[in-house]
Amino acid sequence: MTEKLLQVENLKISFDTGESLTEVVSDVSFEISHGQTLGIVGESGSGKSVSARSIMQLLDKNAVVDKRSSIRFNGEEITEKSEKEMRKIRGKDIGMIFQDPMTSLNPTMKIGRQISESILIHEEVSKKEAAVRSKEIMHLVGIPDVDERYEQYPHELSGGMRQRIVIAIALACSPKLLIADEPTTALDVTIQAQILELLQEIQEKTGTSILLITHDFGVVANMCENIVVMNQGRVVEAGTTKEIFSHPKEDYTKRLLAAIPNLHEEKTAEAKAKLMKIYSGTQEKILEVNGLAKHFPLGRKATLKAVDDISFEIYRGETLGLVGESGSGKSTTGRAILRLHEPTYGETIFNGLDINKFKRRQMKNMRKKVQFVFQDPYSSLNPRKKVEDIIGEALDIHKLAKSKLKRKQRVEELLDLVGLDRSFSQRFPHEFSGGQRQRIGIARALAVEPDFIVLDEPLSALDASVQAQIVDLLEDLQRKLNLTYLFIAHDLATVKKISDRVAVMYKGNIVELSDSEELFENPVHNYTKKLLSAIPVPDPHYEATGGHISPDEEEEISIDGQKLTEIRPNHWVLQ
Amino acid sequence: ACGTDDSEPAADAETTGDEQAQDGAQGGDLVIAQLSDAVSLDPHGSNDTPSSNVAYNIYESLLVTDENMELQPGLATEWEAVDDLTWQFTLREDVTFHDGSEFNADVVKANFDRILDEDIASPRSFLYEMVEEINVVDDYTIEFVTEYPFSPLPAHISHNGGGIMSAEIIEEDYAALEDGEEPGSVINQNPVGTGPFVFESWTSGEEIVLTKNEEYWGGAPALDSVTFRVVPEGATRLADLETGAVHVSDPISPSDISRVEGTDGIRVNQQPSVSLSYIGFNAEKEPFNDKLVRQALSLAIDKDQIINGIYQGIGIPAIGPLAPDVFGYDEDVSGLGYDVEEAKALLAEAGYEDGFSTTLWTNDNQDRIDIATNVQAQLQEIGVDVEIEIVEWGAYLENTAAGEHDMFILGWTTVTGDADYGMYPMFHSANFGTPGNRTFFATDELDSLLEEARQNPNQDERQELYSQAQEILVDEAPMSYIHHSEFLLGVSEDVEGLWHHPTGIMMLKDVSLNQ
Amino acid sequence: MLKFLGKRFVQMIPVLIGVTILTFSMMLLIPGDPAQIMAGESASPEQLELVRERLGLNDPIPVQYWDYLKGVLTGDLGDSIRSGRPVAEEVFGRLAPTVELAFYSTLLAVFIGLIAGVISAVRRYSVTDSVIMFGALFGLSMPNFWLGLMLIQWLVIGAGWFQASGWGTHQQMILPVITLGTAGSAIIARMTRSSMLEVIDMDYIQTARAKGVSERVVVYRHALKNAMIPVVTVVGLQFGSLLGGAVLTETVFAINGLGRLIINAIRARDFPIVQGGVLVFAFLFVFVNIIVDVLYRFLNKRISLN
Amino acid sequence: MHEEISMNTVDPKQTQQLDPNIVRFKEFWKKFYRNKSALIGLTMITILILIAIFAPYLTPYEPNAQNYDALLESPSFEHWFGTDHHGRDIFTRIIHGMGITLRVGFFSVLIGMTIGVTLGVISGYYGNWVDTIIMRLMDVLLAFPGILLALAIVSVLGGSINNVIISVAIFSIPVFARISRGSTLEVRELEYVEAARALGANDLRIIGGHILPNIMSPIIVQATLNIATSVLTASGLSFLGMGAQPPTPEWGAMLSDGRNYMWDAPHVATIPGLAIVVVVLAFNIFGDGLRDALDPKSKN
Ligand SMILES: Nc1ncnc2c1ncn2[C@@H]1O[C@H](COP(=O)(O)OP(=O)(O)OP(=O)(O)O)[C@@H](O)[C@H]1O
Ligand SMILES: Nc1ncnc2c1ncn2[C@@H]1O[C@H](COP(=O)(O)OP(=O)(O)OP(=O)(O)O)[C@@H](O)[C@H]1O
Ligand SMILES: [Mg+2]
Ligand SMILES: [Mg+2]
Ligand code: NI
Repeated sequence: MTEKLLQVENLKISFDTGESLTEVVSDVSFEISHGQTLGIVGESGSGKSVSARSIMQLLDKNAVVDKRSSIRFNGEEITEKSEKEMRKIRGKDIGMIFQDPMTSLNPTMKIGRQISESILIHEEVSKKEAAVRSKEIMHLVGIPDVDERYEQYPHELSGGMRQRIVIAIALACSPKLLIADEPTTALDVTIQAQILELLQEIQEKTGTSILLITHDFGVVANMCENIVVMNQGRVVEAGTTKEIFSHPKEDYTKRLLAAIPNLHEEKTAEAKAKLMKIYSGTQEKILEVNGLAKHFPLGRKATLKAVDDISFEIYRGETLGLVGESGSGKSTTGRAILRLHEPTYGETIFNGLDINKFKRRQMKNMRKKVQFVFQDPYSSLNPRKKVEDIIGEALDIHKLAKSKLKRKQRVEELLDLVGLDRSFSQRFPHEFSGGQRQRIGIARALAVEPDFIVLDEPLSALDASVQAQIVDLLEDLQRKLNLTYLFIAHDLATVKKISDRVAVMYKGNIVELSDSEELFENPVHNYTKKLLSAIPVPDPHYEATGGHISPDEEEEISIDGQKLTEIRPNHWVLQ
Repeated sequence: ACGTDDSEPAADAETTGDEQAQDGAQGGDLVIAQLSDAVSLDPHGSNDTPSSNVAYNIYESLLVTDENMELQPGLATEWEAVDDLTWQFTLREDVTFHDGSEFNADVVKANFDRILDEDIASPRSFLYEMVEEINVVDDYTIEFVTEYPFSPLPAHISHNGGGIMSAEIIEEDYAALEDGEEPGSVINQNPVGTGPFVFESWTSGEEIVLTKNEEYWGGAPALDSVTFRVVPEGATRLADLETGAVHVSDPISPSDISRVEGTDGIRVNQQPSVSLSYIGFNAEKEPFNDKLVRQALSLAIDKDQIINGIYQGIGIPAIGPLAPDVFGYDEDVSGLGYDVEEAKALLAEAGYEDGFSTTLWTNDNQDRIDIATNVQAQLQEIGVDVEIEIVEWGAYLENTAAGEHDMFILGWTTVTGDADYGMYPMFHSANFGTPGNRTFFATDELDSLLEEARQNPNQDERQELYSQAQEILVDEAPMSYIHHSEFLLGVSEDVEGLWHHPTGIMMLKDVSLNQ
Repeated sequence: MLKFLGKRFVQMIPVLIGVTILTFSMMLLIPGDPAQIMAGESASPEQLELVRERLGLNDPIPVQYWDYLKGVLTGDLGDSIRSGRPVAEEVFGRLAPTVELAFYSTLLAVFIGLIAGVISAVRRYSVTDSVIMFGALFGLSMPNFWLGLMLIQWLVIGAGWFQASGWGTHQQMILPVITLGTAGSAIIARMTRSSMLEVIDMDYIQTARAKGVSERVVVYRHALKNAMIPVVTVVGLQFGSLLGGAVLTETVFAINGLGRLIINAIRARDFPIVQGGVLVFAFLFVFVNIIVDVLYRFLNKRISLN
Repeated sequence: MHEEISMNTVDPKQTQQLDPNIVRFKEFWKKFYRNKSALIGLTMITILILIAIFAPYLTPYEPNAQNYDALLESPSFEHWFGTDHHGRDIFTRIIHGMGITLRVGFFSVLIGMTIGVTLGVISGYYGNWVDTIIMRLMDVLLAFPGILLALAIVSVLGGSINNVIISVAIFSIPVFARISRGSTLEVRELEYVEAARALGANDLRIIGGHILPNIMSPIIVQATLNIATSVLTASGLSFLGMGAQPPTPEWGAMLSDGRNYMWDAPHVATIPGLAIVVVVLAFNIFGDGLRDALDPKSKN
């Protein structure tokens, strides 16, 4: 018996793109022992997900795995296994969390069923038992109101909840190896902490090994003993986490580590000046949200107040960060502002006019000025359009390209801006990595040169260096064109860095709103405090202290009947 | 001349009935697969063959025609012309209806009054439109007075449209009419006649069941019951016959003859009809207003080819409008024949050396479409370019009656077996359009011949008049007479005593089933 | 849901009125007169006039329509011109065989079509796929009468297993159901195949596979439901069109169904029967379509009912 | 030559100077060309069309030449497909009937599809009262017996082939409408449609650019299958005086002719039926290929 649970050697994978084979994974080798956690970090598009999928033998049809590649699991060669044999391993021995939570869930199957199915296949339990266990797992991954959620369909959940469902599915049968492909990107830090803790607990209990693909160095530092760094389809560096964090050898690794945003960075003078202008009231308001609410019917009679009567304003040229618990209504707020979801009630005053009263024509003009970057990049891209047309469409709609050639040039320019290869313009959405898709979404939003962009988790699938690049881009554009952003994110360090002011959402309400420095230094609301305390530190030497709140002891933070009040100048808290 | 001794056939019928009863070939349910369902079992309210086929067994007329279309006594034992305008019928005395009520002269009068009642608007009324008065002389003698001398009246009386029903249902039916029902609705539900079979049930569109009339004056039939089942598809009817699911398949198509003959246990029953199929020319339109053209076209059509090619040899080539069995038919009249050269010559004479283009209408009947296809090819040979147009039946009747056609294919059945019915509607100028003359051909000479013939009480003189009329019709060629069809039944070998009347009605009274 | 159903049933009223108006105007437009068709090749004009008068065909058109509508509203569909029998009796008398035939054939079509389509999709480009596809096209291109008569030849005359005509017993029902079901299953199979191909590459199918779900479950539970919308549509249409009359099959197997009744009535210009029949069709159709719409919602909860 | 085109497009410099529409078409063609089944289907269709065009030169007999000495003969060396009930050579008639059959099948489906899909997508996309009105109209049309409509068209417009095509097209409108509506209902809820709306795309663009391409596959299936149904329906209409009148060798009508000889000479009905199968097969293979070529995920 070999000691290692998984041994990947000389993995080489290419895609048949029609004309030629494009090699995306070259000679990748790594291994994981029992009970160990291996982190894979690396550039977006460097082949992490493809490598992970190949372990499950679930690659796209046009993928070609080189004959000499070897993947040994538990001493057995996986590449030689038949589909039927693989089926016994999948789910039971190897669980997989796919990167894209929305498209990974069956849209026509109830959440609960999707989880319990896994249990029913691999274990001999009754349906009832399976349901009970599924609900337990859902509770463990931090899904609230388990009984109701159990009966819901994927589209009724927030991005973070979907991700937790995907995690729950993978964990359902306590696999020997868990492949987690960016499992926490859509989660706020408290829940992320909770999930990570859960993983560790499971690992301790059952000796599960974890292959963790992530961009979040905080997570890596907390979770992994060893890491593999990938760039352009190759492993550029591998070793223990501590070693690589402290003594990175390769250039790429160094760059990556350097790009990690620092929570304690001071604001620049320029940013401070902007804040002053806002606070002094000299900056004009671009958007004013008054008592906006969005309720969803939830089963019989009951309604879900996804956004419950919120008010705030955004000033021209500023970035308002919107953070909060997963499922607290951030995306819904964004959608309601743009009338992608018709708000239940409330006003959205944009440039002095209430959008909710707009007619068709006015709406169209407004759409040129306001853009949205969707949280779930994959499903927001038409699968039958090439990237060129996806981005180009924005230009067509608002007649921004004079000629076909101009259009093409502009599209390529935009691809350059977001760090994608120009040749990608001829590809279809499914041929991209998660991070690449996300950047396509950003490029599309930027195409029309809007005044105001709602960015819903625009960076979650990007590695630190690309993230930094995009953040720079956004700030640059803001400076030049006086753009305004509503920036929804879970990565608080980035939020802090990019935002002028930050709003914290909790259960459909804004519980705290202030400038970022103030908010991060002096949080007042209980939820804000809880959130900030959960931020993972990207340093393996900083031992996790166990100060995290485990799901069971989580106490409800009540916000009933409270009002947003200014407790300090320009610092509003729900009380 | 037509009267025969009344007692004889009745006695015959009774004895045969008795004999059969002793033979043991008694009972059984005769199942007949028919192309379509009866429309109405009110004998005054329909004129389609499936209805007649059923109604004929429930109701009886005063007179009947035999297989040679000769008049025979029915519910009347004797008939004679009292004078030019008056016909007297002596009725059978021992007859009761299925409901037990008695048959007598009053009932007969009630029946004919009903046919002629405008409120009923009976489609049979044209048969008796010349009748002015009906007088009950005594219980069993009745008198018909006609408007003008009309010799074929007995033939018309023999038509099953003159089937006699119980006076009680007539009354009930009138009562229902008062209540806003359609005429015939009561009779349809519960037909009551004097015939050998009693109505049992009718599932519309599916089947009609008759049971035997034990009390039948002519002796109870051998069969227990008869079921008329609707099986519209020819191939299926045949399959049913082959598998024994039915005893009679009505009709079968000529192309199936060999198959039937080649199968054990079933046979073909072939019966020449009194019908005519023809291709009419619209004599009011160019170029068909020219006799030469009509003759040329007639000459150019080879009827044998049609009969042999399309009907597999079944049917009699027609010379004139009348079938051989019809009274008035003259076998000495010679037809135009088939002669392409002659036809070309005539066309040239008429000024159409190069032929012309025209259209040929047919309704959506496969046989007629096939005839049209054949004729089209034949006329091509004399340079006449024919375009076939299929016209759906309803539109066909309306548009041909309106004279919108050039050439058309249609048929005619001389249901009374008398030449008057076979010619007057079709060739008299009074009958242009809907009444039957769709060629719009008429000459004064022909008009007067036909009028005289229907009024002359002397049968020999009538025959002579009709011979003349036929000569004219052949020569004038208002239509190309194609053929007199033959009825084809597929019949199980188990069936005995079945015969087919030239008008298309199956005679079931004497049928027995060996099983 | 109840509100939706209520609304749809209310909407049925204009549909039914629309159908009657359309039928009525078409009947007026086409040549042919019931009185004349009844009379056949010969009928005196006086005679025809009498009949027309009796049937009210001489009234002004709006009056005729209004009379008809009044009758329908009071539950009286009128009487057949040809037979004088009440339309309701004629039409409802044929409903059972038609509905049964449509139902069983659809059932068969769905059963065979789904299985064949799924197999075809899963074994895409294989010999099985080609065979199924060819069979489907064959079943579809050969008209019902051909198949029906062939079945009669083989299984009734040849094998003696079934009966050629009628409706009611198993021996009578199986062949027509097969005959009609074949064309339906062809369409359903093709539609299922193509929809499955759309779905089978989706990420969530991979997720299901990653759970170790057997391929059968992947296909039937995960993929099929997501591929069902076009299939359900086609099934609905199929069922509807069968309800609307499988005239050829009814003719071949001598089934006393609505389709034949209506065709005969149209040919005889028996307006009341046509109207009555079309009304019943419309009702059944709308009904089937409501079911289809509810099924949409059942299959995909994102589709809202209205 | 096609090879050349496909090589060219690989060169990025070249493509830059080309009209993107051309490039797009070329790529589609390239994919299409690589797609075996599409190519087979297209070849079959082309051959069928060529046969239709050159029919007079391909056949040993005249299509309408009757021969009453050779009725209902089974297929033989002399008459490859046998003869019919007028002694006409069925092979010749099949070849000559190709043109009209293809025309009726193709155009009636094309028209019915265009109108039906337009209505269906509009109905599904807008929902509410638009949906109600359109779909209830479709209900009316579906429930309404086609033969009545056909009769009306003959009596008003006459019975030309074009009118047959129109009638058959009208019958198939509700079918396409319902199918496209069903799929539209599904697709319109997807996020990329929302994304297009967020970009400010108008309804036309969303329908044309996002919904239609994603519901194409059931429509293609229905369309290619409908060709068979259309040909059979059209033949039913010829008996009402519409369209091809005898002796035109229209396949559907030939097939119906054969109905009377099912026991005697089954080939009379079977052969036109098989001919229809071939045409439908060609279009279906082509349709499958088209579907694959339009599907960005299929690469073979
Ligand atoms: N089906 C496909 N066809 C062609 N190329 C593909 C396909 N799937 C992925 N690729 C390419 O393969 C490369 C590796 O993709 P992969 O998804 O493994 O990246 P990744 O490392 O997971 O990136 P990310 O962090 O952005 O998710 C990318 O450049 C991507 O464009
Ligand atoms: N279409 C919908 N139908 C029903 N409920 C919905 C729908 N969309 C969102 N919700 C519910 O609204 C709530 C808020 O969702 P939202 O997507 O706004 O959360 P979020 O703050 O963006 O969370 P995350 O960070 O996880 O993306 C959740 O409880 C979710 O289940
Ligand atoms: Mg990835
Ligand atoms: Mg969200
Ligand atoms: Ni007679």
